[in-house]
Amino acid sequence: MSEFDSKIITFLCNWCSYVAADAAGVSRMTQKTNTRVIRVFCSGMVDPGYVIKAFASGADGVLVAGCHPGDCHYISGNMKALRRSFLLERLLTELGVEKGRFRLEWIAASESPKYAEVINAMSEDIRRLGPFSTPSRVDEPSAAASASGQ
Amino acid sequence: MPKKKVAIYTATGCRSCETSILDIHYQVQRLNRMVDVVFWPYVLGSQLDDVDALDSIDVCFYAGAIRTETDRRMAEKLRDTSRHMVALGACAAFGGMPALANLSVTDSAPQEAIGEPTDPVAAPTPGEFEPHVKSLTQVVPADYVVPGCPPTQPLVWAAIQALVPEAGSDSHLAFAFSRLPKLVAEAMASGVLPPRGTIFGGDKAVCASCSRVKEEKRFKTVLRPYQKYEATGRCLLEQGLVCQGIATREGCGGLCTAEGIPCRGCFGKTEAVFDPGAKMVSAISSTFEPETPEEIQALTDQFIDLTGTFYRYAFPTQCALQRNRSIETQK
Amino acid sequence: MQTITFEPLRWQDPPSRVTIKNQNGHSDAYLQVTTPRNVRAMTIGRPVEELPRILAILGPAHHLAGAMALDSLFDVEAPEPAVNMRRALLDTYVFIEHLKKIAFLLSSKTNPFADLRVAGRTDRIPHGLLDDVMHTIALAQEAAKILGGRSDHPITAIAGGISRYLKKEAYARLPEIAGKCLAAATHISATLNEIVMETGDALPTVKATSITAMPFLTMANGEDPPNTAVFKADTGKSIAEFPAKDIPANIGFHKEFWSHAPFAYIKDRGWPGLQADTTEGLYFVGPLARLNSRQALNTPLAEEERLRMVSALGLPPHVGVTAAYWALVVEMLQAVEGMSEMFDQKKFVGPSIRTIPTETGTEGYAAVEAPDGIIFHRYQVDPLGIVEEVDVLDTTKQNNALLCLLTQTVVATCREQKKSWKDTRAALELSLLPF
Amino acid sequence: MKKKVGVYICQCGTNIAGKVDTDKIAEELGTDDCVAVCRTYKYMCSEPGQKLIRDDIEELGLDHVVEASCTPKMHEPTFRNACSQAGMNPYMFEMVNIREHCSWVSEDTDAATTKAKDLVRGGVARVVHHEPLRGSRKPVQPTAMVVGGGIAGITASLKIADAGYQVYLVEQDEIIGGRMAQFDKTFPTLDCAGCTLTPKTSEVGRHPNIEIMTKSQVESISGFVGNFKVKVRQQPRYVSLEKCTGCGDCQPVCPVNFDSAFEEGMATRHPISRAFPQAIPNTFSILRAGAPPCEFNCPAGVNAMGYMTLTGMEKYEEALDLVRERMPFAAICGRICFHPCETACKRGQIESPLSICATKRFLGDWELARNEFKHPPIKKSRDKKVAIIGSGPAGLSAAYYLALEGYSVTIFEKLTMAGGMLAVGIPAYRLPRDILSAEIDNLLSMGVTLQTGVTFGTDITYESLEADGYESIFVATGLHKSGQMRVEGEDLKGVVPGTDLLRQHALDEPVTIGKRVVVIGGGNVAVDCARTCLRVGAESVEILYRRTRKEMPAWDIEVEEAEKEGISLSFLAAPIRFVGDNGQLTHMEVIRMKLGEPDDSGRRRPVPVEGSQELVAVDTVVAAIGQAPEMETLDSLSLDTSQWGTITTDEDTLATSRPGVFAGGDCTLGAASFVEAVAHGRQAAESIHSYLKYGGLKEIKPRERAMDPDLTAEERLRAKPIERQPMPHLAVEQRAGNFEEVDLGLSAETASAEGQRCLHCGLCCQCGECARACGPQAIDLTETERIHEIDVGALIVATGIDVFGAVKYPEYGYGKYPDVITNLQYERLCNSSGPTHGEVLKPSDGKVPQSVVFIQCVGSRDRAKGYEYCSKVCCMISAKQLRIFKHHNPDGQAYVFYIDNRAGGKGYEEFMRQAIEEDNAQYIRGRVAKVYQEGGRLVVRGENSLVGGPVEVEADLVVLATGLVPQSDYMTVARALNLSTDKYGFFIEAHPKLGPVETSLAGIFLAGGAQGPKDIPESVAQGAAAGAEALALFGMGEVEVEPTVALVDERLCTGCRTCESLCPYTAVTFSDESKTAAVNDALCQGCGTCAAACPTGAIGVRHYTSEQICAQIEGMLG
Repeated sequence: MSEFDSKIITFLCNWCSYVAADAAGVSRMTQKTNTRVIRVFCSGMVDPGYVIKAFASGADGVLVAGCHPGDCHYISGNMKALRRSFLLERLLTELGVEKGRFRLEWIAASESPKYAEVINAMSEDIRRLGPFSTPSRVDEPSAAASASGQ
Repeated sequence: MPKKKVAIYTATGCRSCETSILDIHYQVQRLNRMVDVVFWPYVLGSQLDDVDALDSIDVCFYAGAIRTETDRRMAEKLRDTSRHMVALGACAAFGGMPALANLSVTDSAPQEAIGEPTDPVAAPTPGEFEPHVKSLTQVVPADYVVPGCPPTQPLVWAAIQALVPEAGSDSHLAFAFSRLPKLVAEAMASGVLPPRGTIFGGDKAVCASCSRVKEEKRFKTVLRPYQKYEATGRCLLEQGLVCQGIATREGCGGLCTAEGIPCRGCFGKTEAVFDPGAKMVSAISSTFEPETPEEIQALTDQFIDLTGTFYRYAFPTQCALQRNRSIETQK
Repeated sequence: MQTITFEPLRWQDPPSRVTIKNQNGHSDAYLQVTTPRNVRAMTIGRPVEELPRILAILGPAHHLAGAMALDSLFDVEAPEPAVNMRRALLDTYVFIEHLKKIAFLLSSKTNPFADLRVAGRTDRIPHGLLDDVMHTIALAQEAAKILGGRSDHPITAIAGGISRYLKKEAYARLPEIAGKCLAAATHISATLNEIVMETGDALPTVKATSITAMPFLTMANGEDPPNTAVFKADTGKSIAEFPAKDIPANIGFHKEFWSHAPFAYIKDRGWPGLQADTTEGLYFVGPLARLNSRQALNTPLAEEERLRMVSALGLPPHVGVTAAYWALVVEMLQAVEGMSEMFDQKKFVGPSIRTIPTETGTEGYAAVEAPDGIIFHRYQVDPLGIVEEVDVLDTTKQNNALLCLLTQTVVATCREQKKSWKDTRAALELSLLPF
Repeated sequence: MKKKVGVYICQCGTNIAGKVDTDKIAEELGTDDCVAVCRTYKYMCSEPGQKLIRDDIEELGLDHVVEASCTPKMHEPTFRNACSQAGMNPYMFEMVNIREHCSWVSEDTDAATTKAKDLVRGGVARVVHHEPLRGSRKPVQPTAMVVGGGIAGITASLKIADAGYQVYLVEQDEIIGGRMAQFDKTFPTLDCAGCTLTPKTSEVGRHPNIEIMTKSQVESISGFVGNFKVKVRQQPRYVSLEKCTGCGDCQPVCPVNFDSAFEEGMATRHPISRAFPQAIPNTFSILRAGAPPCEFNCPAGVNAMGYMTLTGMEKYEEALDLVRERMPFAAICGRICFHPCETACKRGQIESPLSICATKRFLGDWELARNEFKHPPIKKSRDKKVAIIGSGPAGLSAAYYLALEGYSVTIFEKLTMAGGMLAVGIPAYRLPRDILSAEIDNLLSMGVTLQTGVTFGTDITYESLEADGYESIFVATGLHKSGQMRVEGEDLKGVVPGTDLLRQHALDEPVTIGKRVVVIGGGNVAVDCARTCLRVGAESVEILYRRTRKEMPAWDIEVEEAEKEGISLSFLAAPIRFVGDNGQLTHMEVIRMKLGEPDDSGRRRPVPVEGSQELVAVDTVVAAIGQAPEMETLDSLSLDTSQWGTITTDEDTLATSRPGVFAGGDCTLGAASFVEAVAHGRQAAESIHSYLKYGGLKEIKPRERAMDPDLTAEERLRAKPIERQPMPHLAVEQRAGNFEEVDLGLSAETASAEGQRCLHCGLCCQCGECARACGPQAIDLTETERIHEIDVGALIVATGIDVFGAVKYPEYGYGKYPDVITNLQYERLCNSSGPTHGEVLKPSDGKVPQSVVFIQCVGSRDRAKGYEYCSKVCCMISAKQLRIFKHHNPDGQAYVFYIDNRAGGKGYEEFMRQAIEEDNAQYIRGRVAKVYQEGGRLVVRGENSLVGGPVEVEADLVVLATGLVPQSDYMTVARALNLSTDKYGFFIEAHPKLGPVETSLAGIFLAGGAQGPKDIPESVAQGAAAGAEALALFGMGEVEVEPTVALVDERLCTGCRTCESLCPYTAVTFSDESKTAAVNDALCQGCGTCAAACPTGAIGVRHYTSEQICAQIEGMLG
C-alpha cells in the first residue's frame, strides 16, 4: 500500500453511533481502515478543541457522529454538537482546513450500513484531498511553555 | 548589595510596553534605588552593540514581536547575556497584533519597502525580515511572561517586585495575593524568585474580575460594537457581542468590559485551554438559541473574521494549527 | 568607505537608525526606519469597527481618528458629550506627548532614573523639575485612563460616540487633575523659559540648528471637527486649501528602498528628491507647523507663551529646533488649558453619548491634528463591514523628509565642526526630538 | 513517577488474530516506556484470561490495565470486575475495541494491524491519565409531588399518602377531579362517573398526608432524584378555604358573567363560583385572568374595570370608593388624564374603547354636586408630622394617603395658590378653578394643613422643619422653569417662556401678548399656551413644531380642539433667530426642516433644509419647549440628582439619597403626567408610612401580572351592543375670550351606559360586591399570587389530556350550528349537575332530539387535519353516549359514522354489541363529508364504504367524537420539568414496554393521559404504578450516584455562566457564594456538554477529561 493512508479521528457517541459501529462489525461490513475511534458519552461532549487538537496532532480528517436530532440520550447534546459544528467549520475554513475534512453525522444505533458508508465515503474524500499535514510537535524553547499554548 | 542590572528593549511593536514601565510613576524612584538600567535604547539611547560590552544582565524586559532579523539577533543576544528573560506584553509573549500579518494571504512581506535602490552601493538597506512574525517565546526561551497590550501597571510592578526582590510589602501586592497564582504570590511575599515560566496574570478568566452582571448565556444574534447595546450592566456576551473575556486570562481587572468594550484577549488564553479559537467557538455556539440548521447557519453567518478576533493577540503561538504551519514552512 | 551606524536612534517612536557613509571627507547620512508598520496586514479583513482599537497601537490619536472615520462611514454624528469627551481626550494626549518630549529633553544628559534622583542639571534646573514633569504625566495619564478606558491604547471611542458615560467619581476627579496639571504646566513652562528657552542654555548643541524652510500642512484653524487642510508656504502664505477627504489626492508618497517610512510630498509639485537645498514639493507638519500657521491662540496662557516666543525669536514662520521646542511648550499650555475647560461634568452629560448607526456606508475617512501632526484615516468596507482597503496617512506625523534632511544637515554641520561621533549622535537625537 | 501499565491483547480465537497480528503489536508495545507487561491470549474474557490480569496486578503492582478485545459494551464490566478483584480501582482500566471496529471490518491484514496498534496505543496513552473513582450515595427525601389532580394524579396521591408519606397535589384548576369530573357515566358499566370519583376526591380532600394546591403550576425544578426542589406558582383563590361556608350568597351579586370552561361553554359562570356542589375543595373561588389592560396600563393602577362595572350598575358611591383607593381626585383626573387605560382597553379592538376617563369625571362631579365628601375612615392620629414641599398633584396625593394613615400633614406651597401645575399650568377651560379648589378643600377637610407663599430654602429649611418636629419630608416641587431654546435673540421682549405665560395668567398677573403669536413646541404645554393666547386676545395664533403632526407629543383631542378654535399648525419648521427693534421682537427667522433618521427615542430627527430660511413678522413668541426643575431652592437638601437635574430616587420607594426625605412627581420624573404624579404621591405615602412606622422601607409587593392583551373570540361575543357615549363640548363660538370649560361631561345615563360596555376581560373586576355580601368575610380581593418552594423526593406528572379543537373541521359545522357539539359537551348535557340537569336537550331550542348522529375520529387517525394516532377511547365513548341517549329517549335513533370500531378492553366489545343490538344504533362505516342545515334540521352527508356510495342522515343533534390531544401547555410543563415529549406533545416514558411510567430522569414518573391517550382504568393503573415507583424510591432510602460526572475546577472557573443554561438536567448551577459553577453529582448524567463549552477548561467529565481524550488522540496518531 504505497498510497497515502489517511488517519481519521472518529468520535462516536456511546448510545447511537458507537452501537452502530459495533453492529457494522457484527455484520462484517467491510470498511476502510482509516478510522481511529474514540468513544464519548455524547456528541455534545466533543469539544471543538479536540477537533483542532486532532488536526494539529496529524489527523487528516475528523468525524463526529451522534444520535439523530430528538433521539439524544441526554435530551439535546447532539443539538449542541450541531450548533457548534457550523461555527467550527467557519473557523476551520479560515484556518485553511478544507471542507470535507471535518464531518458531523447522525448515525442511529440501527444504522450500521450508514456507518460503514460514511466511513468509506469520508476515507475516499480525504484520500482525494491528500494529507492535511504531517507536523511534528512544536519544540518551543520557552520554559514558559504554557504561556504560548502548549 | 549591588544593584540589579536591568535591560529594556522593544523589537517590533509600539512603545506602550516601555511606557508601561514608566507608568509605574510613583514607584520609579524606588525602582531606581533597586536597579541599574544598563541597556534601554529608547530612553537612554543605548546602542544595540552596547549589549556586547555587558558581562551580564540580571533581568531583561523584552517587548515586541520578532519580525526582523535584528529583532531575532537582539533576542538571542539579550537571552545569552541575561539571567532572567521577561517577555513583556502581548507581542513578546504571544506574537501580538503585528503577527496578524501572518494571517494575510497576499503577502507577509512589508508592503512599504519597495522602490529601486538609487545608488545601491552607497545606500544602506534597512534590514532583513523573518518569514513569519513570531513571539519572543518562539525564538528564545523566556523565563517569565507579563501579558497584556499594554501590560497593566499593577502587573508590571508585580513582575518588577518579584524579579528584583526588595523586602517589605506594598499596597500593590494586594493584587498579587488576590489574583496572581498562589505560587507567585507566595514567592513575591517571601522575596524569592517565582518559578520559571510564571505568567504574571491570574489563573481564571477575565469574567472573574469583570464587573458586569452575568445572568444567562443564550446567544440569539451577533451584535457588533457599533450597534446598540447596554454599555453598563449586563454581560456583553449575553447581549450578543463577541467578547473574549470568558476565555482570556485575567489580570487586567476587566478593564475593557468595564468601559462597555468587549474583550479581545490581550492576556492570552487561560491555562487549561488548548486553542482559544476553538474554545470561543464552543462556548458561544453551545449557547446558540436557534434550533434548525438553517437558523444556525444564518446565525453563524453573522460572525465575521473569527481568526482575526479570537487570535487577535496570539495568532502564532496559541492558534494550534498556525503553530504547526509556521514551523512547517520554515523547514 | 567608512560606515557609521547609530542604532537605534534614541526617542524615536518607530525603530530607526542613522547610517552615515563617510568617503573622501564627504558624508551621506540616512535616517532609516527599520521596521514597517504594516497597517494593511493588521486591518484588512477585520470588521471595520475594530479599527479604532487596532490602530490605537500607532498612537492614541489614531484611536480617535479611527472613531471619527467610523462616524463618517456610518454617517452618524456623535452627540455633544461624546464629541467633548473625544476632544478632552485629544487635548490630554497632546499634553502627555509634549510633556514626554520635554521630559526627554530634560533627561538628555544621563539616565532618567539618575535624573530623578539628582533632578537634572544640578546647577541650573531647579531640584525636582523632571520629577514634576513625570508626576504631571502620571496625572494626565490618569485622566486619559478615565476618559479613554486605558491610559495608553484607549478603547472608548466607538462609531457614533463614546461607549459609556463617565463614572460619578470621575466628574470630581477630572477637574482636580486639570487643576493640578494646569498649575504644574505653568510652573514647568516658567522654569523652562527661565533656564532653557530664553537663554538656550540647555540647547547649546542645537541652538543654531534649523531645517530648510519649507511649506507646512495643518488643518485650518485647528477647529474640531477639522474639515479643511491648508498648505502654507514657507513664507506663511496660504498656497492651497482643500477638504480633508482630499488629502490623499493632494499628497503623494515616495518610497526609498533604504527606509520603511515613505516620504510624503505635495503631489502637484512632484517628488524633488532629498537634497538639502531643494525643498520644493516637500512640507512638514506638527506643533511647529501649527504654530506657524496661527495668527493668535485663543487660550491666554498659551498665547502669552507664544508672544514670548515671538519676542525672542521673531515673527513666524520658524524652522529652528529651538522654535520647535518652544512650540511644544506653547502647545502643552494650550492643551492643558483645553483640558481645564473640557474637564467639566456639564460637557460630558446629555441625553445620549452615542448615536447608533442605522446603515453601513462603503467608505469613511477622518483627519485629526494629532500631537505630532495631521493624521488621516480612510477605510473602504464591503457590505458586511469588513475592511477591504485602508489608508492610514500617519507618515505626515513622522515628517520623514524633514527628518531626513535635518539628519543630513546635522551630520554635515557636526562634520564641519569636527565633532566626535558621540556628540554627533547627541546632536541628532536632540534635533529630531521636537519634530 | 512512571506509571506501570499492563496491556492485554485478546485474540478472540481467530476473530481478532485472523486479521490482526496481535503478537507483533504486543512486541512493539512491550518496548513502550510505560508498558510494564504486554500479553496476548486466546480468550481474555475466560477465567484463565482474567486470572492473567489479576495475577499481574498483584505481582507486578500494575497501576493501569488496557484490554484490547471486543466492544466494551460486551465485556467492560467483566474486566473492570477482574481489576476490582485484584484490588485495582475499576476506573484505572481502559478497554480498546479491536474486533468490531477493526478485525471484523478490515480486509487487509497489515492495515488492520496498523489500525489496531494505533487504537491500543491510544488506549495506553489515555489510561495513564485515569484516576480512581468512586460513586457516592445520597439520602432520599420521602415526600412526593403529584402534578395534576385528575384521576391518575388522585390515585397516585392516595397510594403514596396511604403508605404514610406526605404528598403535594398540584392542580392548575380551581378544583381537583380533572376530566373525569366532567363526565356523566363511564363505560362499560354505565356507572356514574361522579359516584366513583367523588369518594376519591373527598378522600384526597381530607387526607392528612395530602396537601392540595389549587390554581397552581410548577414553575421549575432543580435538584435530583430523591432531592428535588420544586417551585410552584399559586394564583390566589381570593376566598378563604377556612372561612367559606359554601352558602353561595356571593353569586347573585356578582355582576360579571362568562362562559364556563367546566361546562364546556354550555353554560356561563360568575368569576366567583364553585363548579358543582361536591367539588373539592368544596369552597367558592374567584377566577381572575390577571390585571386587565386598563388597570395594568394605568400608572396609578386604578381599577377601571371595577368602577366602570359599578357605574354600569349605577352604584356611584361604591364606584367612587374604588377610584379613591388609588386616585383621590376623580373630578380632576377625569378632566386632564391622558387615559392610557382607554388606549389599552380591549373594547378598542372591537370598535372603540370605554370612555373610562369621562366616566371617572362623572363620578367626581356627581359627588361634588352632592357636596358630600366621603373618604375612607381616617386611622387613629399617630402624632407624627410630615412636611410636603409643593402642592402639585404628587404632593396632594401624598397628603391624602398620609392623612388617611393618621399623620399630621402640612403642605408648603411657594406660590400664592395651591395645585402646582394644576393651578398654574393647565388653563381653566380644561380644568375649571372651582373644581380644583373643591377637591383641594375636600383634602383640607381631612385635617391637612396648607401653607401657601412659603418657599423652601428661604422661608423654611430642612433644619427648620426638623426643629419643628417634622419627621419626614416629601419633595414634590415639579418643573416650573422653561427650557431654553438657545436661539439668538431669545432675550428680546416679546419672547415669552410657555410655563411663565400660563403661570402669570393663572395668577392673574398681567400677560402682554401681541396680535400675531407664534407658539414654539409640540407638547401639551404648547397647545395650552396657544389656546390661552387666543382667549386673552391674540388675533392669530400659530403653533410651530419642528417635526410633523405624527410626532407631536400633545394629545390628539387637544390638538383637534385647538384647530377647531382657529389655531393654525405649522410643521417641520424651527426658529433660528429672533429679530428685534429696540429690544422688542418684530420678526423671527424660520428654517424648514425635513425628517432624518430615527434617534434613540425612536422619533425621526428633524434636519434643517439648507437655504430654506425665511423672515416672518411676529409680535409674540411663546417658547414651550420643555421644562426644568428649580433646583436652587432645594440646594440646601443636597440630594443626588441625575444628569438632567432631576432628583434621583429609588424607583420602588422614592427614597432620596437623604434618609427620611422622599421625592416624587415631575421633579424626579422629568415632565410627566398628572396620573403619574398621583401614583408617586401614593407610593411616597406608603414609603413614608413604613419609614415612620417600621423605621425602614418595606419590600414592595410584586405587581399583579398582566393578562393577555389580545382580544379573544369569546370576549368579542361578550360585548354588549352599546356605542361609545360622545363627550359634549362647548360650542366653538362660545369659547373665545373666556375660560369656560370646553368638555361638558357625561350624564348619569351615559356614564352608566359606558359602564355596561365593559367586556370584563379580566374576569373578576374586583368591584367588591361579593365581599360586601359575604357573611363570614371570607373574601379577600387583595390576595396576590404566591411562589412556593417545596422539597420532594419524587415527582409524578399526571397533567392529563385536552380534547381536539373541532373547529379545525369546518365541514362539520361546529361553532356554526348550535346543535353540533363535542362529546365532552354531550357529557355535560347528560350530567345531572350540568346545564340541563341531566336532560339531553338540543342546545338550539331545548327540545328533546329524536335523531342523534355520532361522528367518529374527529382529529384522530387523520394525518391531514388532526393527529395520526388513534385516541383509543372515542369508539367506546360514543357507544356509551348513544346508550345514554336511548335510555333517555327510547324512541330516538342513534347513528354512528365510524372508520373502525375499536373495543379492545375488558367488557368493551360486549358493551358495543349491546349498543348495536339492544339500542339499535346504526353504525355506518365511512367518513362524513359534510354537515349542513336544511329545513331546520341538520343533515349529515357521508359515504358508506361498506355498501359503497353516499349516505345522508337527518339529525337533531350531531356529536363529534373529538380525539384526545396533549394539553395545550405541555411545552411549559416539559420545560419546567426537563421532560422530553414525542412529536405530538405527549411525555415520553423511559421504555415503551419495560418502563411505562418512568421518564429518562430518575425520580420523575408519568401517569395518565399526559403520556398518551388512555381510558380511566388505564389511567388509574398508571397512577397506582407511578405511586408505587415513588414508594419504591422512598423505601430504598438512598440513591447511588455514578462517578463519571462533571467536575468543576474552582481554581479555573470564572463564573461566566456559560455552562449553566446548557445542562439539560440543571445539574450545573452558579454558586453566588464562590462565584463559580458547581455540579450536583447526583443530577449530572455525565453528558459533557458543559465541559465542551467551558471557555476556560475548568469543567471536565471524570473519566473523559480533556487531558485523557487529548492523550488518546495523540496516542492514536503516533
